[in-house]
Amino acid sequence: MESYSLLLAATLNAGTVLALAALGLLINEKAGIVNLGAEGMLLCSALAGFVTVVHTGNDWLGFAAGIGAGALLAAMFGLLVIWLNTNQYATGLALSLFGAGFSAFAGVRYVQEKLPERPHFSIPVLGDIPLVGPALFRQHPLVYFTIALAGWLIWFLYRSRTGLVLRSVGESPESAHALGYPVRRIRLMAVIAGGALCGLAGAYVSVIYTPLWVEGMVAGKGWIALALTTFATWRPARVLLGAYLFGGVTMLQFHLQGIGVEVPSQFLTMLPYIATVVVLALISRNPAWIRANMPASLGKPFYPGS
Amino acid sequence: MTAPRLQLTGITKRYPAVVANDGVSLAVQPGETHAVLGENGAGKSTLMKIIYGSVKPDEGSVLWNGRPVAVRNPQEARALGIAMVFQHFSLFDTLTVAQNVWLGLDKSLSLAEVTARITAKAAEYGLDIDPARPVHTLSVGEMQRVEIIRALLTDPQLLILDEPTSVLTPQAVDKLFVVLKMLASQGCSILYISHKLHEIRELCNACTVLRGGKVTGVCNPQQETNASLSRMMIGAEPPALEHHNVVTGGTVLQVRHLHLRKADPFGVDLEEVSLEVKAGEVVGIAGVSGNGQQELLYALSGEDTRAEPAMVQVFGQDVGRFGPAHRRHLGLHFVPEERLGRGAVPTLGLAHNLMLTRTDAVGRSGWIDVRALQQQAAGIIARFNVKAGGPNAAAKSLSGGNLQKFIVGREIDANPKLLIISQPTWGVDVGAAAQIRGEILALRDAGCAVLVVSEELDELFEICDRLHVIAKGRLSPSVHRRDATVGQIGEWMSGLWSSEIDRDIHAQA
Amino acid sequence: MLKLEPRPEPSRGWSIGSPLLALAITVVLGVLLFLALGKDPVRGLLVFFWEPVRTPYQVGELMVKATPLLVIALGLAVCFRSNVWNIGAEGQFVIGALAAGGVALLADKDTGRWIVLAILLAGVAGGMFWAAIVAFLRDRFNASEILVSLMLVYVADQVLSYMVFGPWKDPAGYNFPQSKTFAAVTQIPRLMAGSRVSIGLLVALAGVAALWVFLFRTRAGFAQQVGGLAPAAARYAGFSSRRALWTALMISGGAAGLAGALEVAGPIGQLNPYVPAGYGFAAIIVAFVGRLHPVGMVFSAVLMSMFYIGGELAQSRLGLPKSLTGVFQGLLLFTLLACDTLIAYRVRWRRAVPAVGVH
Amino acid sequence: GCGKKEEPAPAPAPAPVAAASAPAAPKPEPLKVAFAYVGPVGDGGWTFAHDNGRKAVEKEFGDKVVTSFVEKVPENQDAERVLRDMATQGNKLIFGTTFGYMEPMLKVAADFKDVKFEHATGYKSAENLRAYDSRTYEGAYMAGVVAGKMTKTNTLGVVGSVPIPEVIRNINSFTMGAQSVNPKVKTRVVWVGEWFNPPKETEAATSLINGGADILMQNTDSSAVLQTAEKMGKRAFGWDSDMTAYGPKAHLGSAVINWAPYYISTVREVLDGKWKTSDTKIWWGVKEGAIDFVSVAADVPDDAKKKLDDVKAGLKDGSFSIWKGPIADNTGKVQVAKDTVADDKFLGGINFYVKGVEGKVPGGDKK
Ligand SMILES: Nc1ncnc2c1ncn2[C@@H]1O[C@H](COP(=O)(O)OP(=O)(O)OP(=O)(O)O)[C@@H](O)[C@H]1O
Ligand SMILES: Nc1ncnc2c1ncn2[C@@H]1O[C@H](COP(=O)(O)OP(=O)(O)OP(=O)(O)O)[C@@H](O)[C@H]1O
Ligand SMILES: [Mg+2]
Ligand SMILES: [Mg+2]
Repeated sequence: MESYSLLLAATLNAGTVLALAALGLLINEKAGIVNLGAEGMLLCSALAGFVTVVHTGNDWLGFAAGIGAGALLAAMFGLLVIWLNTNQYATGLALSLFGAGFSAFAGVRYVQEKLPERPHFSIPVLGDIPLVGPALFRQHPLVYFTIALAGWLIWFLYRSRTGLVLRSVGESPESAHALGYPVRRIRLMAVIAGGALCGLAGAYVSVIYTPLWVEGMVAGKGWIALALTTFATWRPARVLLGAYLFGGVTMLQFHLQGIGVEVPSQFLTMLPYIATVVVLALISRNPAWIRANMPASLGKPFYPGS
Repeated sequence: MTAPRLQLTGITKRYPAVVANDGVSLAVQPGETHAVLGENGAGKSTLMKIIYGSVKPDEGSVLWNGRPVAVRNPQEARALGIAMVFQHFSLFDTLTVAQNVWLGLDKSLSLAEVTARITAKAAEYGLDIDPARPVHTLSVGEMQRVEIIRALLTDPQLLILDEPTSVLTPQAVDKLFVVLKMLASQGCSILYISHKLHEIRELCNACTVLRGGKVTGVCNPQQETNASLSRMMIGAEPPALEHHNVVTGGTVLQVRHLHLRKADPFGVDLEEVSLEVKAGEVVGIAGVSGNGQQELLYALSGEDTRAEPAMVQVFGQDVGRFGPAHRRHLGLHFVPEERLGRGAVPTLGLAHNLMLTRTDAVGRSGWIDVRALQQQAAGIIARFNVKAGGPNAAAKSLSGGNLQKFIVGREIDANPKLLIISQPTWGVDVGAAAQIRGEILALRDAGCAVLVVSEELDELFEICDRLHVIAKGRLSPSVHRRDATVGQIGEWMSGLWSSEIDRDIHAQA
Repeated sequence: MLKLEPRPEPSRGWSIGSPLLALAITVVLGVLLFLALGKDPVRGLLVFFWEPVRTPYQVGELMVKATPLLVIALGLAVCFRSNVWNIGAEGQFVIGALAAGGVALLADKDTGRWIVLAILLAGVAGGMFWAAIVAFLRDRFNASEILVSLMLVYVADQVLSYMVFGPWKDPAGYNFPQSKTFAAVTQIPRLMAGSRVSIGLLVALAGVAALWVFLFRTRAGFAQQVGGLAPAAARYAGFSSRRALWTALMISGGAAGLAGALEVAGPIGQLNPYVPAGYGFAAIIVAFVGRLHPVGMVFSAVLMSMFYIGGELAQSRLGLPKSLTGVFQGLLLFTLLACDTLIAYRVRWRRAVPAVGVH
Repeated sequence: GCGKKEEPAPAPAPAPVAAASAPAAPKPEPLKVAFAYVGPVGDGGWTFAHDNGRKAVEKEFGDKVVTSFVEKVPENQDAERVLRDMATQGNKLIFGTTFGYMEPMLKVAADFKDVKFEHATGYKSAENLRAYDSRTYEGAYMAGVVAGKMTKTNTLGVVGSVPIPEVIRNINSFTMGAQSVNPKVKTRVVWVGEWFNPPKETEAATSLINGGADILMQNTDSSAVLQTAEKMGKRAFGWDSDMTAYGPKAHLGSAVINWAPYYISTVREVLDGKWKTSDTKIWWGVKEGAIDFVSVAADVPDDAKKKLDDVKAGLKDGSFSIWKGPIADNTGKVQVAKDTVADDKFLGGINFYVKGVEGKVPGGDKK
């Protein structure tokens, strides 16, 4: 019982990185832009966050640095894709490659650095409830922030006018342009917002989740986050759910090993990826559902007047 | 007299390839319904976009109610009191009517308020619409209503309408005119673009004619004839078509009880569609777009092969499951309404675009003879008088009319036994339209069976021997052209053909 | 303000000039980077661009590294030209290598040279099989090939790991995760003594020619690409999009699998968990930098391989970290993508229209 | 940040492969020593430890040697090229620091007879190639002693990398160390399947702690496991290098590898012309100063510290052997008979868990 409560706690923690990044990517995908550079942004911002905390000792500055790094890279990507009309997929891949190389290159000096000790977080009273307390109320504030963010995004995308404008740009940039919305500027903002959240996720990895810097430390989470948006048919609540599910499956493989389930570890390691493929296939099977939720101009370039 | 509501002076807009507007001046008075007339590419839409702020002019000045303004974007235009309904709707399919309207208004209102206003405005002008419906469930006429309500909710002093009637039934056109006349009587100025001369003569009390980006005339259309307007527009009257009576031959295309569920969630189901086209006749299908034309054409061309084999027959052969290439082998050639992207690959040269439907330059082993391909393209360009940079010019570099001529030419040049052609002259100017219609008739005279799907009744009456109407996925019985009237066909376009009429027609046919 | 003006027709000059300009910009950035790191830029450039081609042996090594990149990129070009976004060539490479390795393990001293052919075919089949999963899920369930092919990379790595830790582990290998070393007869024939260049290079060059013919001189190749350029036009013409999907994935999967076979039965000579070396991902860049043109990809494969080898050399000669390779590759791709804009657009500086107030 | 003092002298004339008789370096020239690493020097683990050994060589011999390295050399076709380039560049002593370089090193060694090759963790040799390794299991055993004393739940957790004999040997030794002071101890193993993946190591560690383990050990290369223990209020060890600083409260001690003694001795052999090959791998441990257990936490009871000292002393003078029978695996089968000391060959092929380790070795039931 206790161990399942802890499994839940670990799941929330593991899912947070994915959720933050995927919610960010969701924002720019809602505006019609696919950014395959997520992995590169996560890596660079993980480094930026780590380096900042090393020098300042302040986690929050580290998060800010991560956000800044993510936003900067996203802006670079956005300028190429939105203003120079380059292929989104290729540019994103280039960003992933560059981010991995650059963070490794620039981070060499920080590999042996250590972060100062940080306090444990616990919500007073609630954190002491048996079973539930440790699972739900002793997490890092960003874990709760992520949940709040998803809630806010639901309101923003489906209730607010600004959110409607954002969606309209991903739906039909031509129409939005004809109505006078600055399509490219909106898309750029969305891309930068997405990059900022990826940046926060990256900083969370290197500052809180595994407080250290080593190259390639994000280990594919950016790619998973990309898969999550499709997986969730571009719905914030489902993104959150998917992230926790994925975090859960990841934890589960160790849990299963721990309780002695005799399956070769390779198969357990494959599990999350196979699960993603299966769910992806099941979800995509219904074109009406996809069509109703997927931004219609996702991945398509838009240049006013051409 | 007060200052004109809108006064344009010396507006010039240059694009890399053309000067779209060349020193255009135009004045619109309060309460005036002002027509802008011109061939394809004359610069009408560009001029409207300049007024609405979505295109910036290179030169020229704009006076609004006597004061100079620079409209930098549509928001500013709306703030001034200018509203526009675009040639191509600027609607968002997955959003609701209210959300679409909301996006076209400027801030400060909540969605609930917008919804209330839509209902009120709709009642005021007799436009019936449900604000909660997603746009993709609407018919084209309803979509236009959304556009118009969106424009009206900004309380415009000037309403710009770019070819609003090309997608409407005659009855819906009448309704629209009622609304527009009401607006004009309240003092709103209207700028109205259309290729349909009789509409302009009925509705408008001023007219500016453009040719090649320049103003070639200003007049009061109510005092002109179609012929005189046409002369101002293209410098001549369109040639009259010669219509021979030809003896029809055997059945070429037979469609029997075609039943097809929609493949696209936003599409239309086809129900019980039956029709027949004989050699040497032109059969037309009228109807407002979005009533199943797309689906029917997909099923006929072979792009959709879900129909039962016997539902579609060509020369008595069951082809329901055959793909487009297979059907072309039997002599069925098809011209789709979308030229760029379907009828032609935008980025490829004209010669390569031939290979979409022609295999003359392809050897037995699948090897392409590039020289032969170029020659073939050059031949079609010459024969059909296509204005293009040569056989290797990219399809997207051609104007719509010229590309249409090339595509029609490509299919006619294949000597089809059955030609199915959709919207043969959509957005094509008067001269080119006449040429294309002439080619269709010549083909018919040579014994080809032709099926034309068009939304323009005038055109169908001009070239068809028999007519059907399609509405809500069902096809009316056929009626001989000489027995059909615009009123009756218009009524049928809303799906109202009673069983009584059915029998009548059958007796006649 | 920077303004892009679409050209009426793509510029031919820039389609050749753009990669050169991109390379030039990358080199300039590289020089700045060397200066910033306090290294002699001339020496840095020599290490990257001259050292790898100084001796015949080194040219050979360049080719050894370029061959799998080129083979995979050729297949990917077909995919990308057909608008099929297979970014999981790495997984297809691994499974191809695994299948080829499985056949190679069957060989013993008495086996004939024909086994080489069997190995290559097995590699092709393996890669095709892995790509077929992607094609099937896309075809049948409409699942995004980007994500599926990517996820299958991770799965392929685990399958390989399972095989070399389990069933195919070398019984005499002290339990290390590796298969037996393949019998000598399975070695892909080398072109000359003293160099590791094998017939794989010839296969790749033949692939270049075949791809050129297929893309630009056959109707099948034309039909294949129309789907990528204008899906509705392909449907109208009667070119099956399903066939294009399957063809694209079979060709690219087969090519990646072939590359895998050439690697395991060539320079590696056994199966181990280190077969996946990132070729599948690098080949995506090769394909784009070569702008999906068969001949262009020959150059970009060599360039990419130069970056790899140059990165190693920069480390042993100049003491620079190896991650420099990734930085350069990323920069090159970025600048190339940006420069490619010049092909379709003219860049104009336009003064912003002075804001006239509206009252 | 590669710690290199200066660039190596320009290479001598390029030697074609066949020309194994590359011009011999004139006497006064420094000995060129090259290292091929599998990971980045900054992995903080395996490669980092080797690079420390390289730096120690530079410090020891000053201008008598010139060292260089290439990091992140994949264990595939690239390895052969890098090694060959090193030989062509005039390096006379080349270290390959991962198992996967075995075959490429054999190939290159055959072409460069005047170059000495040193291969870490392998089992093949040639006239100019020998294998070396360190007895990491001795460190694991000592960690086990501390863990056995300190555990409250009697459940230990190990985050395993990849299930090769070396790692399984370490897990077993860790368990045997713990059982030597606390027979009730059980060990739980979770495999991450990689040497280096901090987030995954974190997740694995979390899962072990959730499953009841209160003391963790790892055979992966990052400090993630220690940090996770620190965060969750449990205890853990450092591995490969002293990791006290990564988790001051959780840290119980670090099992460290020190490659410097072996590297210095090897370079000296080559400089003195005394290097010779060996049929079996040269396997150094506590005795030679290659393995140690350092920075023992203050709260470790004195009897445990005493026991640690005994073990260390016993290993040093050879009076104590960890792998001395009777040793049974966890199915009860006797693997090392009573009073027998397992030889290095046996140790090199261990593929079973000893009694007290839960579960089965992945892929271990296959032959
Ligand atoms: N190169 C061009 N060729 C043709 N038309 C162009 C070109 N550049 C701009 N235009 C037209 O000029 C108008 C204004 O362009 P501009 O880029 O300033 O638009 P914008 O509204 O600022 O764009 P956005 O909404 O993306 O911010 C657009 O409607 C566009 O159609
Ligand atoms: N964004 C653009 N870039 C380049 N050329 C353009 C652009 N927009 C319009 N043009 C060109 O300007 C000319 C005028 O186009 P416009 O759309 O104003 O014509 P129109 O009179 O509205 O024609 P139609 O009757 O077909 O709607 C055409 O030659 C057109 O090709
Ligand atoms: Mg703008
Ligand atoms: Mg127009």
